[in-house]
Amino acid sequence: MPAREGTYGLLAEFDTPGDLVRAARQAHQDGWRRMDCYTPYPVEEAAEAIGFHRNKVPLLTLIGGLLGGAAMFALQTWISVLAYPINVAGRPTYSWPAFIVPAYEWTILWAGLSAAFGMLALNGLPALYHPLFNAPNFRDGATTDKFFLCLEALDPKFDLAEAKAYLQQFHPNSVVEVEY
Amino acid sequence: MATREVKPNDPAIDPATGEFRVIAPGQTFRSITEKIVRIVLTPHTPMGWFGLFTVAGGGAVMLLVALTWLFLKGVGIWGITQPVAWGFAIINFVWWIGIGHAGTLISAILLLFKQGWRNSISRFAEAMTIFAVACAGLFPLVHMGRPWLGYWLFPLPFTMTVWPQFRSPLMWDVFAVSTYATISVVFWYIGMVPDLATMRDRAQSKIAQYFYGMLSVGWRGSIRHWMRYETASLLLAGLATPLVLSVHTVISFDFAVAVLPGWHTTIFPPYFVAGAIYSGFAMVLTLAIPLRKFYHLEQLVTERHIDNCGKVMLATGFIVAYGYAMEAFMAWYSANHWEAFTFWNRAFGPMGWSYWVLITCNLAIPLTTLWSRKLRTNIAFMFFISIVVNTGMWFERFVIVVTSLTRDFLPSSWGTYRATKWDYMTFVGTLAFFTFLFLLFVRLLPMMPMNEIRMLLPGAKIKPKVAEAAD
Amino acid sequence: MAQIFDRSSNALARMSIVLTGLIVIALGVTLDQLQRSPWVTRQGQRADQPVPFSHKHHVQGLGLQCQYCHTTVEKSSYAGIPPTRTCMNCHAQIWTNAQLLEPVRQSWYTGQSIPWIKVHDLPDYVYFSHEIHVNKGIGCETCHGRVDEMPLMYAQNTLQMEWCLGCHRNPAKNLRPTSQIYNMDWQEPAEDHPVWCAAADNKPGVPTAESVSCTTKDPASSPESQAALTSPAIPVPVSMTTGTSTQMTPNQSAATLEAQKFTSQDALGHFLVVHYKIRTPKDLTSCEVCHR
Amino acid sequence: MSAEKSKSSAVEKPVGSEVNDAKHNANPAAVAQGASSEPMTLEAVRRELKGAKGKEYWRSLDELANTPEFQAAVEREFPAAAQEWVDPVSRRGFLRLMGASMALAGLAGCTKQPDEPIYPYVKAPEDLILGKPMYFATAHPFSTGAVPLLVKSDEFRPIKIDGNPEHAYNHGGSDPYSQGTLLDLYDPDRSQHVTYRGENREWEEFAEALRDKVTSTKDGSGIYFLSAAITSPTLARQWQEVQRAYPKAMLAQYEPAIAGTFLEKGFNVQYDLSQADVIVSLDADFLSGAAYPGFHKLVRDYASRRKQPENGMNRLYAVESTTTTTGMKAEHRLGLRASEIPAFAAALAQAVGVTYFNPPVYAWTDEQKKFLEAVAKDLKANAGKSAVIPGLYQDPWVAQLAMDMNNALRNTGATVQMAGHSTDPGVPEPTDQLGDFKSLVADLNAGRVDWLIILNANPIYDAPADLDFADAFNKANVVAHLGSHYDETGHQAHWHIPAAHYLESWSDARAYDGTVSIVQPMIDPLYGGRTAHHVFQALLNDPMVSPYDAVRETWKPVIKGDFETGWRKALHDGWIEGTAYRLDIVSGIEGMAKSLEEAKSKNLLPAGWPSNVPVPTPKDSIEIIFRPDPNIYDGRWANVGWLQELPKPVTSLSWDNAAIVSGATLSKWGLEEDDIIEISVGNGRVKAPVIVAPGHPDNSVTVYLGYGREFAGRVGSGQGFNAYLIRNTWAPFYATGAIRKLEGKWGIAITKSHFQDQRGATFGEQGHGNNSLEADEALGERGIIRYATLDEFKANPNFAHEGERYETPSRDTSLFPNWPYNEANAWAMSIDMNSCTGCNACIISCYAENNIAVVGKQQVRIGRNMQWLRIDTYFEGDLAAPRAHFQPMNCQHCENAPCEQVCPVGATVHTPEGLNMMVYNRCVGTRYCSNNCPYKVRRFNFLLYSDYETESLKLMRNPDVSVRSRGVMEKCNYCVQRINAAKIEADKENRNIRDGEIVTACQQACPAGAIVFGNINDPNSRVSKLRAQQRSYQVIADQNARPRTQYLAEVLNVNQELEEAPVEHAPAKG
Repeated sequence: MPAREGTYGLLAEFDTPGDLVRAARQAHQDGWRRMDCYTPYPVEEAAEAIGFHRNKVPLLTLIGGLLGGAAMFALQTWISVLAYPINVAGRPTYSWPAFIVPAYEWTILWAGLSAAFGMLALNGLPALYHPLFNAPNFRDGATTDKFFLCLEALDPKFDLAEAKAYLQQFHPNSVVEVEY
Repeated sequence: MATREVKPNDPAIDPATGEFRVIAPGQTFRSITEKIVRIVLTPHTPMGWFGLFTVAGGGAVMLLVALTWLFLKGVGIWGITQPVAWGFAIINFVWWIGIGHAGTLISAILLLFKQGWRNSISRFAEAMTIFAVACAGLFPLVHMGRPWLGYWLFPLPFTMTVWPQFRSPLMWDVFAVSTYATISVVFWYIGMVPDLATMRDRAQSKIAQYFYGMLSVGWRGSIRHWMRYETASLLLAGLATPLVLSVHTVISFDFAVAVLPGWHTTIFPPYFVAGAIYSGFAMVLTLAIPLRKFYHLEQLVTERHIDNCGKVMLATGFIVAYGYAMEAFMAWYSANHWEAFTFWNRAFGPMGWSYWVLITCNLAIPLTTLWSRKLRTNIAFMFFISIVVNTGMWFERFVIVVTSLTRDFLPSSWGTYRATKWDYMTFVGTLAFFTFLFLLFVRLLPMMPMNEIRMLLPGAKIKPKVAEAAD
Repeated sequence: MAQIFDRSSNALARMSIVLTGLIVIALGVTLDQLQRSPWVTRQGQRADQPVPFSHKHHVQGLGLQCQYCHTTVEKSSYAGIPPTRTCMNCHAQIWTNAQLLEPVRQSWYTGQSIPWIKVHDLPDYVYFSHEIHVNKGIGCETCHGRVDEMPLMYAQNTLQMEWCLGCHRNPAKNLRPTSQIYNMDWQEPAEDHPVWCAAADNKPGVPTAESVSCTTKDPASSPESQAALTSPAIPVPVSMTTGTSTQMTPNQSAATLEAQKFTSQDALGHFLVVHYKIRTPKDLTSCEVCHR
Repeated sequence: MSAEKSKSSAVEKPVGSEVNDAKHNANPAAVAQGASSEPMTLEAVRRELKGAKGKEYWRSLDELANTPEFQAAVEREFPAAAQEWVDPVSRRGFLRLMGASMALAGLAGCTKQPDEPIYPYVKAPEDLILGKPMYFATAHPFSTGAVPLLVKSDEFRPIKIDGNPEHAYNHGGSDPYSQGTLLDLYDPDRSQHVTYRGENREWEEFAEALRDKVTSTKDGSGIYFLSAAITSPTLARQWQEVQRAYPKAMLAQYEPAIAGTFLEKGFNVQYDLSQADVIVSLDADFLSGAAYPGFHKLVRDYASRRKQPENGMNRLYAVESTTTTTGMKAEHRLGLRASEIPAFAAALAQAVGVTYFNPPVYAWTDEQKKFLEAVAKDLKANAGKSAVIPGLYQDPWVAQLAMDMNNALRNTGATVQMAGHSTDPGVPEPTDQLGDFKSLVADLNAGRVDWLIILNANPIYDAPADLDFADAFNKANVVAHLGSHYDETGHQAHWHIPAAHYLESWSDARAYDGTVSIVQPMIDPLYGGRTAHHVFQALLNDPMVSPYDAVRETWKPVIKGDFETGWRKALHDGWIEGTAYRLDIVSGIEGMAKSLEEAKSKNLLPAGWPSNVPVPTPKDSIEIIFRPDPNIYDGRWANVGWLQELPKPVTSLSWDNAAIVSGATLSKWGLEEDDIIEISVGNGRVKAPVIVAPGHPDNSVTVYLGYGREFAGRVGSGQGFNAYLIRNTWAPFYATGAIRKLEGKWGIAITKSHFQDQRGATFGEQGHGNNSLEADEALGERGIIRYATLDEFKANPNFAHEGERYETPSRDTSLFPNWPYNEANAWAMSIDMNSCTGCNACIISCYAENNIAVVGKQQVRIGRNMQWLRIDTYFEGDLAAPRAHFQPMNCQHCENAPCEQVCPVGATVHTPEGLNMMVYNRCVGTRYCSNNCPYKVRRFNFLLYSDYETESLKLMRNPDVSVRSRGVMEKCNYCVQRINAAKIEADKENRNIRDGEIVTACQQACPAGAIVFGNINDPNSRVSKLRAQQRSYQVIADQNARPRTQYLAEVLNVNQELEEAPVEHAPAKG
């Protein structure tokens, strides 16, 4: 992506999840959309506050699982029935009960991998560089004990001065401007 | 059952529940973060760590020697023979895999059951799982007569155009174990990402920052990320649960599918799984108890955890006991001579001693004592129990694998089994290797999930405005 | 508390992920190709032989037949490497002081073997029998290629298991009349050059090799091929090597034979499968056929 | 391979070459090379290698082997080896790479082979078809009678030895000894050059020295020969000529296992057990091995009367002093101490009407009395249809009495023929061996011996202890030793001449029935060995006459019609027509008289005849019984790995001999198995491990001869203890001695598990204290051994399938559809437990056919022996007086094979014809199959067992069978290489495989014809018919694995009078 210039957004820091949630809920009611919360642990209320409800991870997982299972079962059947059919212990070449086990394992394997890497992908990770890291107080708090609300510049309502003022009403520890 | 009456002013007790606290009082987000991060980011490593690390490293080298000799000479250097063609290698394999189960169980199943207390022990339990599986995975490979052909067990397009034989439980193992290893690692890593981010942000040195920065793939705690993250972990937990159950079931198929009396038993799957969890929790204790002492983590790994582990062991221990009872019962009730004789031989044959060791270590000692809360919360005793149970579970596998094989269908080809020094070196070697890896983990990675522990703190409670105003 | 990584690192990170994937795939493909490569199979490689013996010269040029040297090909699992004496049969008279033949003469005088390098070298746990293949209608050329056009001998095929199975799973595609075994440029039947075959009702006891007689000229039309059909049953040497020959080895008089016309290898193959009593693919792909 | 075709070539081959080649070369190729100009010879190589020993030796030989000179040399002297490109050497080289080197780890799927050289002949032998074996008839000359053989030869290397199927004496049957001689031929430790005081010399030098010496003596005084028992009529003839030329030259024969027996005197009896309803063995072990004269015929006839119980069968009584398979097979067995047997024989003789003497008074126990009466009664009831067989290692009285009984019972002329009394002696040179040996020693001590020439004997090792031969030995001026190994005697002698193996040289020999076989060479002497023929001939006027000519000379007068034709026929068939002993039909009293005067004339009569039958020693005295070893005989085969590793019958002891006692005696002396005891007889003392043999008489100890070799070779040296040290001329077969417990354990290797059934004790009951746990299980709940008495069988022919655990699941007891086996062939095997006498011939045959590795004592101790086929032995009932059941156990080729299902790589799978195939090169070695095999017949190469170093062994291997490397599972595969060869022939000839066309190695070797292999899709095949019998059952049938190998249940023709407790063919729950 072309390196953007200018302001990424405004970052308000809170001490408690409570404050954050109230602020976020208010902002959302006031029509802010391009915003995000940053917390050291998942705060579900905050997600609801900014109206983030469902995600695509489960779907990916389901698809991955089904594909994995089907692939394995098909492979086994092809090998034992078509590729080189041999009489093993007088068992039928199509010994489906035996084939279930590896197929089952692969269902789980691929479901699991899809879940994990799907999640990362949807989150746009890895993203080693991010404007937020420019904020002086962000890295010290966001992954430890501080709760942030960020109004992004891309939001149509966004205006640096107004936004700053708007955030101040929630009595954050600080409000800082984040550059790209 | 509580043998110890609850004193109102006991700090270890949560007055609300009357149960032990999961986390000792007076912890803040920052304090626990610091506590856990410091262990890793401290400039000077404790001497004790170095000492242990050297010892474990030495053991790992011994393992290397044993395996090198094995490759040069062949599996004949072990005690295996006719008719006992499987020995220590398979015993250790099953044992290690079993150990692994507790990790996944704690992090996955207890997560599904919303057992908050699991949070502070889940991380190193998972680490334990991975290293145990690593040790386990070693054995199926090296126990082969021609290990350099191990890749023939994978369905790959060779010019021979011959393929693996999927009716064999060993093939099932290949997939079960590899899946289990992969999923465990992923689950472990994903769980660690936010904490790695914390490490990144706590780290002072540039190298550390780069190291953890890379590992944490730029995690920044966005709430959207958190939500997807939560879903993913939940799904992984949901997948890991059937997986962990299936893995030891499949392992048990190695025996249950065979025709051998003493192996050919339908009860194996459930009681292998139970046994696995049994030994797994034992191992968790074996690790947790010294750890919390050494790094002063008593506030995070409290007596509550020890106590609960004890309860889980009690429960699974009884399932295992039921398994043994059933074997005995079926031996009589089935009126099947093969079974009857095999059971008789197990208990009273030339290898009978091993059976009684197993009974003592798995049933006699733990199942009588774990009832008492006093003992369950007696750290020293629990440590002892954990060792005992692990021994017992090892002997369970010994009895199943060796004793059954020494005397099977044809009396003419009965035999005996005596392990050689190479067997012991390999086994002890893997123990050392396990410790080695675990020490590295403790030193380099956050051994407790900070983000999950944070949720347990009072500070994480979101109070309505009014209440807030009140205080 | 500033950025740790540069802006570029995001792109870098994603790229490296993709790259890793590609590398893994590439590695797989390479290995898969390697195991079939001539480097492993020696396919098409000319070994450094003590004497640069030219099959082309001896077969095409002089018209020697295969069996003149490889005497036991029909009787034994080994086709047989000619003893020095066989070389000396001629080279006692001709090329008596050619430098090339020095090793041969050495061998003859000292009584020491000529140390040839094995060109068609199966793994030693593979038990291959020339006699059964030759007697069931697999021509030399099918496996060894146009030996008559090889100045220096090399392996035409990989001789790998998948290659063997290729034929054992469907023998029909390579079968030819036993009379054509030694024919180096045997043409699969086609519209423009069909083959007529007549099956003698092969009663048990009659070797399957003699149960079919074929010709490339329409037996109905050409009288001289009638002659061919009634000619003696022993393979006529000339016909073995001179590929163009229409000479065949019938095992009884043409009168009793109902010649059948074939215009495709497939049809001919299946006809021969029946009359040579070729075992089923199930039998032919069973492990003990080649491994003991 | 049709016998005719192959054997026709056998005719010219050795002859043709012989005629035009002085060095009696076994093939023309080599002859031709004789002409070629001065090349490197193996002699040169040997010189080069002088000093190098053992492994080192073969290493350096390996290096050498790559030089073209060596190749040429090898090719010249035995072209077989030159055929690198078909010889499995390179194959093994490759397998070794594959197996033993990690270098290939990454590549094993697409292994790059090293360049393999081809060494074609320079001049190919005319009728050699590479890849097609040839078959030559010959015979194994053995002191108890030659064994007619048909030898399979691959490119002129003998690679398999079997009985001559067309020979009237053994009908193709053989025995462990004969089978083992193959490995003896290729033994890398055979002596390789003539030496004089340790320095290499040429044979000619010796011959010259000897000849000069002897001629200088004029009359041969001072020239002494000490020879092993002479088995060759030609050799006997040559000796007689020598004696004619030098009357004072002396010959002593000494063969430790023969000296003092009735055989040495030529006492020659022929039995026809096919006519005998009742057989009584007086310490005669005629069922367990060739050590008993006429073994092959005896077993065959014995078995022939047990194959169809419904048509009546014979009954065998055995009275014996040590546990043998004969006694174990007997319906009724009485264990007596050796010294009691003459007295018992006397009592029995009297009971059946031999009256010319008074049996010694002796306090027989009631049991013994009862037994005696019953036997006597049965004998009289079956007069003329019975046979009494005397033990070879018993007092001559027993033989005499046995003959008298046979006469009195009018068996003579019917089941028994006294050939020896009226026509030829049983051995070419009858003599009193011990007597001669004594006088030889006397002469030695008196300094009368100038030259002592020892022929194929090893007296330093095996001379009777009391003669102190080693000392007397040094009193001779010159001692020459002709022997296959540089053995104990070789080390002491001045001259040592390597002896040619019988497969390397011309000779002749008589089978026990007298039929003469020509012994013809299969291969050039590997190490330029010579024979006794050469030695004697060297002293005669025409010293250059080769053994070949000598042998022809001998039989010229005998062979009728045109000699050349007759001679070729003899070589082709393997025997000379009409040379069998003439059996004069005399019987009864006249027979007795006749035999008596014969005996008198030949002074065969035992000491003290006619009245003093030897009196048994006191019951509490300890008797030491000497027997030749069932595997290595008198020690001559100590270096044959196959025979060393072979578990001995009854005791399953391998790699050692031991002091064998009864359980009661063991506990009485306060010993445990494997304890070390000291046995002393006279002045001799030996340390021996003690083991128990069920049914062994109390207060007596059996020791096998032949062990404790000092210079046997890499395999045999130092195994076991030397029992000759306590064996004296005055008591060659059994002596009273003493034992003393010593400290420590010996570390014996016993291959079968043996526990006492103490299960009852576990629960406070007393249990079947003295039963074998294994047997109680096998005969009990598990139904592994099933048998009935004749009466029970007649009452219920289906006994083998009745009773709940005996039932065989029906074909549709399966979750899956049955796999169709509708090919032309479906292979299967039937093993007749009634015929099997547990002689082990099949096992050694299997070794040779399938290139099975020898693993060594330590590996056997921990249970890793590689035999594909084993004889399971179960001792039923009280271990003090058990009955044994022998069960040959090899891969059962289950249709629902448990092993196959669990193999992750499909290395063991089923063929369309129902073989359970093991694909070695696919095996990765998880050993799961072995665990899951109910019969535990799979064998695993835990280490690198196959020998890739030793050159000579490479020549021996069967080129049609892969040599298995380390980490690979292996097992019996019904000799699939033979099946495939037959299939190719049949396919070429456009026909089905004939019944009996394919014979497995074990079947081929079995002298009792107990094993039958064939096609069960052909209802008329022998195997189908056998399996159709009601007695045919599957072992462990209830597992529904559907084994293709089935067993015919035993039927015992017991004598009700002696049947104490009703036989438990269906015993109570164990």
